[in-house]
Amino acid sequence: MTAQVCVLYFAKSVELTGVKEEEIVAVPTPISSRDLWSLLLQRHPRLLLLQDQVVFAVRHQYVAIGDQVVTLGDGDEVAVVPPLSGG
Amino acid sequence: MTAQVCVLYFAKSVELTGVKEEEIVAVPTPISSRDLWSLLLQRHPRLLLLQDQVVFAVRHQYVAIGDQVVTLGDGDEVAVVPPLSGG
Amino acid sequence: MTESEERRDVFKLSRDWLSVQEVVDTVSGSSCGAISMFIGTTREDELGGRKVIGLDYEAYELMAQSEFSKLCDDIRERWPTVTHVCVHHRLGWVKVGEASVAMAISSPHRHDGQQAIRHCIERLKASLPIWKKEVYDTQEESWKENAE
Amino acid sequence: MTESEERRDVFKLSRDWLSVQEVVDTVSGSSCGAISMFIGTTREDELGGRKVIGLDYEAYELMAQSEFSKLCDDIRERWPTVTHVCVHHRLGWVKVGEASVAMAISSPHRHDGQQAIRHCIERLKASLPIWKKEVYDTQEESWKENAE
Repeated sequence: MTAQVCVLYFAKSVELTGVKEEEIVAVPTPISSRDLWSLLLQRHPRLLLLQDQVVFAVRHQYVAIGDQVVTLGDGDEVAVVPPLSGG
Repeated sequence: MTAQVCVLYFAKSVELTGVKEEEIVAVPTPISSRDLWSLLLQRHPRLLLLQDQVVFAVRHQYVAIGDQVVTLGDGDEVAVVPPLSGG
Repeated sequence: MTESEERRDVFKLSRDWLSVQEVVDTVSGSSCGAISMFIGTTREDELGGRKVIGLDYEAYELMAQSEFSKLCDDIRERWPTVTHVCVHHRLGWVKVGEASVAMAISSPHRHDGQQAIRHCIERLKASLPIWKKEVYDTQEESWKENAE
Repeated sequence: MTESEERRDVFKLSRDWLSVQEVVDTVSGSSCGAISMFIGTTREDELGGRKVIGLDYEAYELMAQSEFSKLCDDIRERWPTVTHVCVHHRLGWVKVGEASVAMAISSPHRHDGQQAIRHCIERLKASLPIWKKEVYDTQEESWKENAE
């Protein structure tokens, strides 16, 4: 199975990818968050600079990058979340 | 020695004495704060209702009613301080 | 001017509505990253069928000012990084729902200010010569007493 | 309406100057005797000869709102007496000296609110998807990271 997801970038990850958001048409699902990160790295190799610092937010829920498996549906939002600095 | 002092009343003690301030012309000095309280009680017996609840402020410094001896000078301010309730 | 000369301790007794913005502005400064505040208001309260409609405050004004200075000295001794301290306190009639005290403390980082503001309100209640009586809808009145 | 139905959790992301008075008014109510507040401002800072002139904020807005709701649930679970919670946070350009966040919590008595406001700012920094970069007088910029 694959899903068409909307990937959102924030903060430093916007500068590294040059985009704020993009549609990715055929993301395999279910997929581990680590494999999803590898998939984004293939598209935007400079994201490697954020390796070990980012987490995802999948449908507004934080997901650490690792073994955790996520199931994606068409239209789902996946955000790349660099270290937070609100307040 | 005696001193002429200005006694200030606040809160409940105003209601009990009926005055906000009064000059007392010949207060013995030095005097224990307990004796000073007795002196005020003679003038205003209803102050007895505040017995064990009040302290004095002599020249803006709190003084508990008890053995402590205070030295008064002409024009000194002595305040009767019922339980505080600021804030 | 050195940092310590710039520090402000501002106390105001006011018969008017308290401006929270004015209290905040008083402690603001470009070296302060954090402002901690406390505002005390009169709650709507019922005591044995009587409803509180407001509070009537009085103060020994000159002494309140000097006790406030001691309070600030004490705060600065415990939390030396505290930058500015401002307390506005109402006098006279304060309707239910209105603020009777507004205080703010600024500091470079938030932890000191947050601890200091708690100490500030405790000490204010324990040491400033200020009194309030509750006034009820029955026209009865009762002088209050802060807990130790 | 029961007490719990009346409770307000208000979150606002704003490109304008934050009104402290508006934040206070949002949490005011006749059952609240105490309002605890925290305001975070940008300090004037120098880092290796560069001077910070301001901050540029961005947020994942919809998610920030839902994380704020979780934060409020957590606060109410720990301090059930908390009445209202209001947080206003800036987006976009914030000059040095201006508030980037203003928050207030009301409660019948002060202790719960004072603890809750400390928790609120800690949790906000740890969990709300908001980012800032510092902008220097050299036109350099640097994304910040909150301490754990």
